[in-house]
Amino acid sequence: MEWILNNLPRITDLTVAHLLLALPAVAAAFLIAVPVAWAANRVRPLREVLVSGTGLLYAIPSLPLFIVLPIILGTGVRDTFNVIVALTIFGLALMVRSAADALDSVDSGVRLASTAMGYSPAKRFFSVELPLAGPALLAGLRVVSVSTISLVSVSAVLGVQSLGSLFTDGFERGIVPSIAAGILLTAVLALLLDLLLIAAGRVLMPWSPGGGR
Amino acid sequence: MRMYPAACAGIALLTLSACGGGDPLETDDDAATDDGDSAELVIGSQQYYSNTIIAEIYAQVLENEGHEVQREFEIGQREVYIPELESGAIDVFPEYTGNLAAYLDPDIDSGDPDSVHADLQEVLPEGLETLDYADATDQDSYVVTAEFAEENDLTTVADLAEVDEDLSIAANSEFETRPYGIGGLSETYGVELTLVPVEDSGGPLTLGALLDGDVEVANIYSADPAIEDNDLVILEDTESLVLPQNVVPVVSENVDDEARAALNEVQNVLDQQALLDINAHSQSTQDSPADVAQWWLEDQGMLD
Amino acid sequence: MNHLIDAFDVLLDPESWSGPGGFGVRMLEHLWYTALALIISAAIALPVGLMVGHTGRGRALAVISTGLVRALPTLGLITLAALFVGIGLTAPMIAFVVLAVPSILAGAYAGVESVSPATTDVAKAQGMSGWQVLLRVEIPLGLPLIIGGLRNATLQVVATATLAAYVGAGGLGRQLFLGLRTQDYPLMLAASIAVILLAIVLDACFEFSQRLLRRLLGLV
Amino acid sequence: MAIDFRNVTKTYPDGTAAVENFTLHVPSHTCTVLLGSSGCGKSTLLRMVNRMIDPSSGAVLIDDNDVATTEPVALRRRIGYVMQDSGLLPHRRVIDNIATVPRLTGASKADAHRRAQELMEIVGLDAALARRYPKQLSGGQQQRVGVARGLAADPNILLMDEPFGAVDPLVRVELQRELQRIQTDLRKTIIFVTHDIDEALTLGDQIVVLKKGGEVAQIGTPENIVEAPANDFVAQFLGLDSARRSLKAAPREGGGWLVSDGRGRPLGVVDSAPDQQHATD
Repeated sequence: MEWILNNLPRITDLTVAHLLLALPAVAAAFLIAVPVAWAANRVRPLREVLVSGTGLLYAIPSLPLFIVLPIILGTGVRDTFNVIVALTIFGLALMVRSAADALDSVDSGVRLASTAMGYSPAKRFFSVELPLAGPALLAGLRVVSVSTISLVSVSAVLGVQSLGSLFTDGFERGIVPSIAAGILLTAVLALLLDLLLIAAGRVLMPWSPGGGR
Repeated sequence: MRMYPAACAGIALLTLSACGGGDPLETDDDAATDDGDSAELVIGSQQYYSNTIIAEIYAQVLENEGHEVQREFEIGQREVYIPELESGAIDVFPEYTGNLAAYLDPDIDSGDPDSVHADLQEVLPEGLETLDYADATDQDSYVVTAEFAEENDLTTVADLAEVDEDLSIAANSEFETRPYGIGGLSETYGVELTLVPVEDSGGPLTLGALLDGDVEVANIYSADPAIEDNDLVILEDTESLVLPQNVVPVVSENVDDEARAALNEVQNVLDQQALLDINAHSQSTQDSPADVAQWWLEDQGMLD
Repeated sequence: MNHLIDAFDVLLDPESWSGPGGFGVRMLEHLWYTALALIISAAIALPVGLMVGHTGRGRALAVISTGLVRALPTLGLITLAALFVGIGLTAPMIAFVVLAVPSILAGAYAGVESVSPATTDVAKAQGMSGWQVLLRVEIPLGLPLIIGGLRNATLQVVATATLAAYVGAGGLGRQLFLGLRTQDYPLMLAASIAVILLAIVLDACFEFSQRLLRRLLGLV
Repeated sequence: MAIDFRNVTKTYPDGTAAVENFTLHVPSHTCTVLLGSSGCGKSTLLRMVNRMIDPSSGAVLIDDNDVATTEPVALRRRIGYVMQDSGLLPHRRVIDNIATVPRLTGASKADAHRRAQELMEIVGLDAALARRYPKQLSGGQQQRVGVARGLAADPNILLMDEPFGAVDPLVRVELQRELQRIQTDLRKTIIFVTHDIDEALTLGDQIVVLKKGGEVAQIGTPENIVEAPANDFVAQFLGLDSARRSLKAAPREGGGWLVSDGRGRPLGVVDSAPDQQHATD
């Protein structure tokens, strides 16, 4: 506890840095996954390929991806952009499947009714299917946000600052409170973001009991 | 069969999503750090607490001399920061003579500190220079417990060859292929060791493995206070298998003579005991690098 | 991209597969760690998950705790555990079990819950005891989802088992860290690809067994 | 607005024919019921009118204009559609559900809501329900919202696909009565799909009895069909063969007649002589 209090400014900085890596990745994963899932559902033969293919991205060990990605891209390793891309890829691995399932789960009766009322396909997607898939999408997004927050720390091995730096530094110098604080704060961040998402679901989707599952 | 297209899609997606829009951020980064004309000096450090403390010492000394300093600490790999040094994005970086030389030229010969420092000058990229090297080294060393040394009458690495049991060594995984590693030991000393890789760079786990008897030998850096604290014995490297790793600042052309003089002043007092003290202080107080650096500089009377 | 080609060269070279430190041995170690982690996790998570699904008691707690556990960074767990237990398999195994338990637990209770109440009511009406309902109705019918949980856990552990080498154990992580520390990127990529291939094969096995099960249970 | 089916055929890619060579005239301002068991292609026929399904051959005409020449989205906005399970948008409040089509066609929110409130009154919904979400309504209320929504754009044509199929019998009768009342006032051209004989007899001005594959078994008024079923299929479908609809009347003590069906099950009482009544239920 004393160690934490003594290092509070650094921990605060690391927390902010952590969020700056995680949040864009979560957002990007979501924004990419929805159209990919849409396409997967539209073109059925593509679905299995897209959904399983992106799902397997999760099998890529996180550490090598963080290192290999910039080599493949030819950008600087320490560029936070690489980390965000890597995290986005892991986010996609989870999000594409849940987004595809979410969009697929929209009641066919409602879909039929909205077509019959004269919704154009695009309008139907944005004003009917997307909001109705909302609760299931939110459930997927919550998993992505939790796992991303926890994955960010691996990038500390490359020297990208995040709460993970508390692990690498604590590991080298044998400071248990540093590692413990890192674990605890990561969990707290994940929990807070999750609560935020639940609250957002309640506000944005008042029709769904509990806003999400 | 079904999984093949899936896997291909995965890889394609990986490359696809990775390619989009990488450049804007990068140019941003360059713009932020490339302001050459200001007097501000950018100081970097490796992701290693001891290195970061030295960088912090440099920073505080330069600040004390009235320079503007920007800290870019805990950068992971040489691949990352050497190009940044070359491009002028970083101006000062605490390095170690042997490893830097070996990075720049993998075929570099081992030898005494002077010759390695001289060799280093040959391979340094244009625009980069080193200042004086310190007496302090932080180099790979073969360490055993006092009991084990006594039991087997060990003082040098070569003595390991006489030990009549299977020996293993805890070290980072690169020990497998590095010249001073498994192969080099076998070739130079006729010592056969099995590697138990522990990725904490001679940190608490490596030490623990040695003390617990999981391994007989450990690769612990010579500036690690744990060696003294645990009464460990460093086996003498009589054939200079290990490259000397004297602490040396790499500087860019942006660093003026006045600043160089200030840094050299630090280099001249940074001997082995000083580095050990610094590392020990850091581990016992668990203070931040800035606090440790300040403590040491004040102790040396180098801040006014 | 050259690194990628070099990586495949490494993988296709029979020599890199042979020997005590070759890919062959490392892959077996990797599989063994994965299997061990799964067995331990399943022993913990399956009974708990099935009971939560069957009784409905402790569901909120199970949901929240699995979420929380998911948020725990594996690297942090391994380093923390290693500081206490030293090098070897114990520390990574603790982390892998923590990693695998939530997925298996979630699969187990979701599987049991997925059985329609009408079906379990009928079973009860026929005079089945609580245990019989669980063993003869809920588990068989929930099996695809229960196995789905094991499948997710397997994928996660296979990918993460590379970190075992961080603290002195074996597995494909050995090649990975060697590549990382010596800047031998083709080797590192080759190790990553080997892990991915392993994951694909395991995943395909699960896919196959899930399909087989659905067919046997008449769910298709 | 009259609707004409001209030799329409719908064959699916796998070769199954949902409808074959079907021809029908649906007169303006009347209710035509497509009656048949599941798989007879009645929903397929209904959906050809608003181009949810395009026929493989043949044409559907509205007032002599081939619907194939009209852009589907615009066409659908002019045609009311009510379906089983109401198909209400669960994320929109009742008032917004009803206002959907006016909003789609560019009405201001205020106008659309005003119109929706009128419609709630027309279909007998309490104005207090306007701010609820569909899930907070009973099945019957949801169907009323469905009907109101179908009427919102003031379409001349209303397509109803088993709209009351999922509500309990009491509510169903009530809804049928409500629809009859609305039709008396509004006089839409309605095509109504059902598999329920009683519903067909209650609502249809014209009934089309369909066999599998959209083959027409008989077209006629309810009276035609009950009095003179064209074939065994129709008779069987109506239940005439099982004596359910062959009624007998016996004089009652104290005047009037007791009516019972062919098996002697009492059905009800009439005050005047049966020969003065139509043989409807």
